[in-house]
Amino acid sequence: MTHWIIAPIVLPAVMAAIIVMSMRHHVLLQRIFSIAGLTAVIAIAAGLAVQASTGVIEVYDLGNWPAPFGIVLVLDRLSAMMVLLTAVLALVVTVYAAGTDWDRRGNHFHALMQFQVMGIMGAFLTGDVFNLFVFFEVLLIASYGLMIHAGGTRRLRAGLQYVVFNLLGSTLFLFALGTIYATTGTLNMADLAVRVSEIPQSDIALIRVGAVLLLTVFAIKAALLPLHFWLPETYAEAPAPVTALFAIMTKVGAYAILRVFTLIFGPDLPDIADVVEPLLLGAALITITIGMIGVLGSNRLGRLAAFAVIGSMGTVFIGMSSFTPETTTATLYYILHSTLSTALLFLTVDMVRERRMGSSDGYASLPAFRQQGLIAALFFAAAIAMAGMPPLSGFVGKLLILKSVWPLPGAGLIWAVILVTSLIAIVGFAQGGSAVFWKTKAPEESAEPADAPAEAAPEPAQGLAFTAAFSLLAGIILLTVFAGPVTSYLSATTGQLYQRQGYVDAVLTGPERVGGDAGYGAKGHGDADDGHGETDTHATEEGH
Amino acid sequence: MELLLASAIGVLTAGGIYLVLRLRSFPVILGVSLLSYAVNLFLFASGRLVVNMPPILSDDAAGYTDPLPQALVLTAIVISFGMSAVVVMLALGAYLSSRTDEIDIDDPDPIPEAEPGAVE
Amino acid sequence: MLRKLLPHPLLTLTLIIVWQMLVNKLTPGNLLLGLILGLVIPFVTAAYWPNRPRLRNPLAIIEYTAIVIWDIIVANVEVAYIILFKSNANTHPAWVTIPLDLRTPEAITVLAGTITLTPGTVSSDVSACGKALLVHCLDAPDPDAVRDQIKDRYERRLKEIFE
Amino acid sequence: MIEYALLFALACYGAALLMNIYRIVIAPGVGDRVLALDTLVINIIALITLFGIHQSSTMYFEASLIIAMTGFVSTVSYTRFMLRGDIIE
Amino acid sequence: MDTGGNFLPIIAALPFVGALIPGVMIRAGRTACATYTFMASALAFILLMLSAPAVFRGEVLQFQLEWLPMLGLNVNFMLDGLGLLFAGLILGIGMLIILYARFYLSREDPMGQFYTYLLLFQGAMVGIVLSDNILLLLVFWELTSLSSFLLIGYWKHLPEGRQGARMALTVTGLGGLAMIAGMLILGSIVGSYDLSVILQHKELIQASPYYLPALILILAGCFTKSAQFPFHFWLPHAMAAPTPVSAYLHSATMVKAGLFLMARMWPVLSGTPEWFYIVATTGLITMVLGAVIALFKDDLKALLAFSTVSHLGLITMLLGFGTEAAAIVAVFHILNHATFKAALFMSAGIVDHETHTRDIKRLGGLRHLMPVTFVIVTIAALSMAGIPPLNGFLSKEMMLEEASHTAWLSNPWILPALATLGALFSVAYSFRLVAHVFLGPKRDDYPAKPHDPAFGMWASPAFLVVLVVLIGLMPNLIAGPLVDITAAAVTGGHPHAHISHWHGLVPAFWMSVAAILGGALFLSLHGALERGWNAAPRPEAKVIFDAITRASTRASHWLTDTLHNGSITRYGAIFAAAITAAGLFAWFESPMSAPTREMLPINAIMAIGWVLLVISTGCIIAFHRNRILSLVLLGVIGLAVSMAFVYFSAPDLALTQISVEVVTIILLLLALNFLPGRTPVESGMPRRLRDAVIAGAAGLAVGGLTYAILLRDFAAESISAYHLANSYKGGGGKNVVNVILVDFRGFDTFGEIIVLGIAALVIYALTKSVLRGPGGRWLLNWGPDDDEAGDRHPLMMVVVTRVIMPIALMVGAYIFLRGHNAPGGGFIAGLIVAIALLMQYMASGFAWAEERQRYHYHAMIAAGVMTAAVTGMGSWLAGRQFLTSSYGYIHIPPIEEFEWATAMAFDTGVFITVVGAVMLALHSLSSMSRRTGEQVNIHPMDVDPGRGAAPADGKEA
Amino acid sequence: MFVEILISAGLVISGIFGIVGSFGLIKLPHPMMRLHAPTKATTLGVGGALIASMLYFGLIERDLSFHELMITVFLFLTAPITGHFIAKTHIHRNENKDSLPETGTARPWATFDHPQQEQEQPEQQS
Ligand code: NA
Ligand code: NA
Repeated sequence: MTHWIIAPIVLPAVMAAIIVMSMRHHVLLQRIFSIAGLTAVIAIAAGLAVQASTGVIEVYDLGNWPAPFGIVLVLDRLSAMMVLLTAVLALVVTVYAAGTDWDRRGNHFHALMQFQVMGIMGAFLTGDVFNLFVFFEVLLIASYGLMIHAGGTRRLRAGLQYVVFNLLGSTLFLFALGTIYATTGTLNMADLAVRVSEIPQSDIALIRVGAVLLLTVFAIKAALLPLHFWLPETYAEAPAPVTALFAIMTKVGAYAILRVFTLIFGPDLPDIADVVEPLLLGAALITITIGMIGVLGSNRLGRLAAFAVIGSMGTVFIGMSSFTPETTTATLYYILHSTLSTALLFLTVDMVRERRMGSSDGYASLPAFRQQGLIAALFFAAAIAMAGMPPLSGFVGKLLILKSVWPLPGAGLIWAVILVTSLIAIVGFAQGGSAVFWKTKAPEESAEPADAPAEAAPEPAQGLAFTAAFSLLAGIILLTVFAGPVTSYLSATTGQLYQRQGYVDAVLTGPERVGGDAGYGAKGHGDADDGHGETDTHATEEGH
Repeated sequence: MELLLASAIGVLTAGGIYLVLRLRSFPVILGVSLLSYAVNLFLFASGRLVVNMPPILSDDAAGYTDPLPQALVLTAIVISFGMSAVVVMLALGAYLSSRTDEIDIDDPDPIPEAEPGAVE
Repeated sequence: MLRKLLPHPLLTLTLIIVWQMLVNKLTPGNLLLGLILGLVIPFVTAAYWPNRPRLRNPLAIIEYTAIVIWDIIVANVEVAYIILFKSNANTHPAWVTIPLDLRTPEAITVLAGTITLTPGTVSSDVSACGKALLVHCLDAPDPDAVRDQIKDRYERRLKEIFE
Repeated sequence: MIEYALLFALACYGAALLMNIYRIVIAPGVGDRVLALDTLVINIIALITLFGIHQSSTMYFEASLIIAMTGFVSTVSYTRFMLRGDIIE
Repeated sequence: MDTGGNFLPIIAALPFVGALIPGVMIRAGRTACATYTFMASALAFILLMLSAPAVFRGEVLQFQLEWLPMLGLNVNFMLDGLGLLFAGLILGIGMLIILYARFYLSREDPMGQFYTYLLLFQGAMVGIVLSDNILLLLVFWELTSLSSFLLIGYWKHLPEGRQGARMALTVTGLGGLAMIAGMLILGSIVGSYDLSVILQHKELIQASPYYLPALILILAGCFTKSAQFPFHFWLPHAMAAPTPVSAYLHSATMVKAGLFLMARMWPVLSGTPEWFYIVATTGLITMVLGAVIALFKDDLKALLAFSTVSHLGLITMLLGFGTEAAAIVAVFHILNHATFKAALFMSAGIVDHETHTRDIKRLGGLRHLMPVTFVIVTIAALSMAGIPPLNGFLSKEMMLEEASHTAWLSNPWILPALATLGALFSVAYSFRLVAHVFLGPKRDDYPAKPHDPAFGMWASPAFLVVLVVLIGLMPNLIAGPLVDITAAAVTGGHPHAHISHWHGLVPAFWMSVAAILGGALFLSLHGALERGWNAAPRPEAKVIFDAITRASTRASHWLTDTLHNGSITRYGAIFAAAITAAGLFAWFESPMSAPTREMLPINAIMAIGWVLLVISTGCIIAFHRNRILSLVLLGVIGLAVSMAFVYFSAPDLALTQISVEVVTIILLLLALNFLPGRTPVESGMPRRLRDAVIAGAAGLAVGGLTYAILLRDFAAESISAYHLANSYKGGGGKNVVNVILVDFRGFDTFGEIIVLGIAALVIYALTKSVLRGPGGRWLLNWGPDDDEAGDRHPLMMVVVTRVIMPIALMVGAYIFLRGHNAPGGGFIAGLIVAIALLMQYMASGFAWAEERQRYHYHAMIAAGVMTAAVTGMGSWLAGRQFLTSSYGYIHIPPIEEFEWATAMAFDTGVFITVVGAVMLALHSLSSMSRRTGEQVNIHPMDVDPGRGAAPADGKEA
Repeated sequence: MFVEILISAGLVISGIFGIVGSFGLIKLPHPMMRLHAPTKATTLGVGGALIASMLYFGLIERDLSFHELMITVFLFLTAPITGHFIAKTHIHRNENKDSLPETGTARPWATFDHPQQEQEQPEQQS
């Protein structure tokens, strides 16, 4: 029996509690503790990924209640990968925040960060749709706090919009879950998969509404048009380390769509796929277009980066919309790439803001700043990654997606959209980069020392911040260099994803379930036969 | 009875959405609250409606209502309570900082003064 | 020491009774639990009730309670009559000032509460020094009578109980 | 007999609730609104109690108790708000 | 496979390694930096030369390494004649440029960056020509666009540099993207992305329906890179780069990449009419147009740039002919052009460097001042003009020969005539270059005093000019074998180049004569022609490009800002409309069957509840501007909802709803103390109507959905049957909802309390940061709108609270303890306790009460979460999963049986968290009030007759 | 039978006072007068219902509980406070020192008692 699956969720929660309880006045302690904890989480996540790579789907029955009656955590290749990605990103972001003193500019940064990690991990690991909602809320509310960390008028107003929009999203999530539960009578994803596939024709309309509502919920998180409106202001105004962490948040939406619409509402259910796939593809094409046009139409690096995120999510969903193994593999690769690149881009933007007085990331020409060359190089790398230029992973990812959609209907349109928007993005990045990094004023031109308060730009501790940024870059490079092994892992992941009977069996009947049936009998006054009997009854009911 | 509940949920939803679309933070918060009532009732209704069969085990009970949606709604109520508290405080914070409770932000991306004659 | 551990014995007693009323099942276990809670809660909240009011004559409480309950019933009938059958023009509302002899906040509160719960009167304010009570009467053609009745019927008895 | 008395009482409180909501919406002053709300809360307590008799169930006692408690707190909050602005200063 | 192929990745990698050198070496000094950078290129060149013999023997060296098998992207390199020629040019001229740049760049220029960019570019170019995989080629291809962007924009302080760089990137990026598509199509036709495989499938490719799209897309890449009409305009603007860059990019390398690729794909793509008409025509137009424009350019580098355009057109045209002979000529001219054009660019740089101007109108007579430069330029220019016996003559003559017998749309005259015209202008501008810069009288108004530069600077062009002469004199000896193997690689056959100075009185001879004489004539008429040229209206490419770029940027900005204008209310409207539409779309696509459930009869109580709810909702909408009234109405709705929960058998929900309700209202009231009391009228009737329509539609949809659900049963039995069956025997509780919360789905609750805890932390942090910011400063001067009533802490309230609060705490304990078996539980109990504390805080003030508070709220939240977590982890000790519950009974003889359950411990965590969270939120709000100067009382009540003479409003200082 | 009559009477009385209280809220002309209606009539109204409930469960269902008594006590404890605060609100908003009778003491009614503003005090946070 192994309890490691739950560690990525419980460990951050406990760490956050300890930070709040005993070290809320000591930032240095918080940093050490937070970084050490995340390192441990990475180690655990890596172990889980190795475990998952054997292809065995591991199931953890919380409270020792068998699925579908209790909540289960499910570790498969996909969730293991996302967990590891999250852990790595969180560590990098925390290091950056510590290196730039971002964590000192408000209260509870590290605790919120840990809670945020907990929420994201939970969302990736859970095998229960309502529990998914709960973890969405955990990650959202932590993100609200992080988004408005350090305050500031503009940030608070943007934060208010972010919260309001997501409250609407959470409401919608519950509507979707209500509809799905009302139709199927279950919340467990594997059980849902079984029940939805056997749904009588008379309930198809209801389950379709549930599926579409759920899709829109995840689409909000994933910033799919026309539900993306929360993103530009949020990303442009949030503290940079937070935005960098948010790189994984859009992916939570993508992950959820991938999970739910392969497992529960799989592509083999024409009644649902006929609605979902065109919606998704249409939205994705508009998303990438509007995102990349936004890259060109921005006047601030922060906003540019935000729209670049939207564009990259469009790319993700173009890949995802057709639900074939090839496209899904390509999409997964692109998700990995996009997470790291987005984070890098935002850290770079922050480095610029920090060095240009008054947090200005606008395109107006300002005096050159410290370490401009190095930061320009980082920005350049992030930009080519985001725009999908070689030699970084964005290019590889884009090629994978282009190639994988080639056999599908509408490939010509998809290709045209992806390529044309790439060009728009290239031009946009070139404009922004050249305006900020090249078009600098001579310092004496704008020297108005009276107006520039010394404390406005605290001297950042460079080492840690650059370490964080360069480790993201290193990640991108590794992802590119080892694209072969990575894609073969991802192919296997996709294989597992489309082999949904494997998931269903593992959760509902599988031998891998920790503790197994034997454990159940050991409950207080519980009784093995009864519990087992229930399961059996249930199974026979589904049989007819 | 079902019709009453369904129409009440519809009315709450409509009212909530209408208020969410107002221009000041306070009505928006009211709207969000109405929506959370609506959705809590909706989630509750997913277990169907039963009178006088509370999910408390007893020997002489004629039957029980579906307990699961109730548990879900409880969780949802608590979560939306936390969320409401945050949004209220955030609205207050934004108001105190910016001296306006307008919820829209004007001109999110101002054009910086351009270099004359350059496409930059 | 005992004062610290048992800051408000009467409160403890009340709480034990309240507990029994809540659990509605008189068992040794419940009694014990009630006792524990009845001791712990006043201890924990003692800081919020810094001084302990003296009760000179606890038994007088019973008489007082009986009078008040009777007055409440009468009050309700009277008020219902006024609402239902008396025209608004014939109703004579009035403000009445009640000079207070009571000095303990607890006693004043009980008096004010009684006034509100009884015929056609609402205690609306106290003077800033706490030595007068402002009462509003729904229908009081003779305000002085109201004042005298209150002082005689309630305040006198409370004075006996508390001071 | 109890059944009819119960129906009578239920009807009375139903009508009372409608009057309360009328007074809440159409009121000369804010104080009246709070007063009407307070009354509404108390009427609802009565209604729930009657409903408990109707269903022969004691399950609803806690609801009444807590409504009584919260109704008190909210009335005090509203009035404090009108008196002082800040309710927990 | 030849092991010699193992050098190939090293050759390709060396420049990239070299690109890192300046970063490390720059502090060692400029010369050292240049030297080491040079050595990287040199080493690559040497390795290339070591591989050359095998290529000359006719072998194709290969190296293969799988990179991304799923994509077909392999690190495959090959070296054949074509690759050798190009790699040689790239590395060879690259070394010369490194040398030249060392002297050209001034002290202010960051040399390290320059070399880094240059070598990146070099590596990309080498990669292109060595790639044996078209996807790998694409990688390098795009890298050249990126690195040239950096090189062209190197002088980043110059607007022309930045704009030129972006223009180059845009145009070549456009082509590159098209090429990605083309290459992917090509690969998908063949089933492999390896060039050596693709090159063997001519028939397959040309028969494919995707041939034409692939061809067009790939050519788009080639044409943009090689500045073919109509994409030629970026190249002159790239001249804003330092001259070494121009010399490198526009003679031997970047612009030749397009030609290289056309040559590379020639075996499989050429030979079709499509190929001929697209490629040859484009080349022809480009050749003539470039030459004409070049004649009228006064900027030395611009002249050279357009001449480059023209020559690239020439080569393109030759490749487009699709014949083996033409291909040989193309290859030969590539070599020749590289030599003389690089020399010319470097010389132009020398002139610029020495005279500080590149304007031909300001030059002339330099012959005497800069004799060395003069000689170099003259030889190179004559070669460019096609004057025998220089190498340019040889290939141009051959080109005219090929043109002379190629028909275009069956017309045998057009092509030769235009080719001659192009040659004519070529002669004219080449002569002009020499005549107007070096000949004529010496002037005394040069911006700087010119003289020949140091040897290091003219060594490179001189070396190239020597090559020009040598190839011209001994073409078959020096260039012949190279041309042969290159042409062999291009055509896939075994061609042999017959290069000679005299072909007899063939048409080409007469065309050449006409070109030279005509060119001389045109130069003599230059003044008149120029006036005509300047007077003629013609489209200015840069203006058009800028207009397009600016327009699209503006349009993008407009679109982006119009869509994302910061109006959350509009976003919300779109959100609601979109989701309603999506839901309806899903709904109406399929039929619903008849209801399966019997409906409950309508009950009068609930009908009244319904009326309360609907009226209140309607009134909230109608009167929402009156904020306090809205809150009251919100309270009514909350009560109505609670009534529904009571009625429909959900006592736990009712309790929770009621207690949450009051805390929410209190928070809102606390906030409303600072917020405006009324909402102003802002949205007009159309706007309100729009919102009403959206809201109404969504409301109808939700109502309909609810009704549809309520009319039918579950499709399969709900899992909650199991919960009912196992609640008591498995979870030890009779309140199934509570057992679900703390046991079956305890993990949800764990998340839920964390949400609550986070909410409080967020509120706290938010308050802190607001108080630190402008909000805090404003609060200092804040005063309430209405005057406040006296008596903050009324006596009656304080006294009653002293009794009620302990009772309420008792109720909280009761609700908590019974939760497992009856309605209640940790959450509701927590709220009740919080409300009890709140009563106390309202009675005597937050600060007064807080001073008497023994527990820190932060710690309470954390302790609650920890309690829940530790309870969950406790099951690990028993070898069970997180949150596995356990329960049992304790018998203490004299008393009775006590039930214990671990779920109780978990519920305690819930309880503590709830209390801590609510109190922390209230604490935060009250700290805002204290910021306004609110004072803290020392007495629990304001009015206290028992206090005697003490001032009634005693306040702490 | 007697029990039933008792319970029924309680219910009817409760209903009458409940509706009368709410009716008074509408009928009475002055805010202070309206205050009398519900705080009293409703107290007996709900009290009647609670007593009836207690009797019903105690005597008919044989499940005597003191819960109802608790609620009644609770309402009796809190009703005066509620009334007090609503009255103070009215006094604060609609009355002034002259429209009310004298306190007969040196100090005004507490609602009108505005202690002189003291100096600004720095933020106090824990
Ligand atoms: Na809960
Ligand atoms: Na204040």
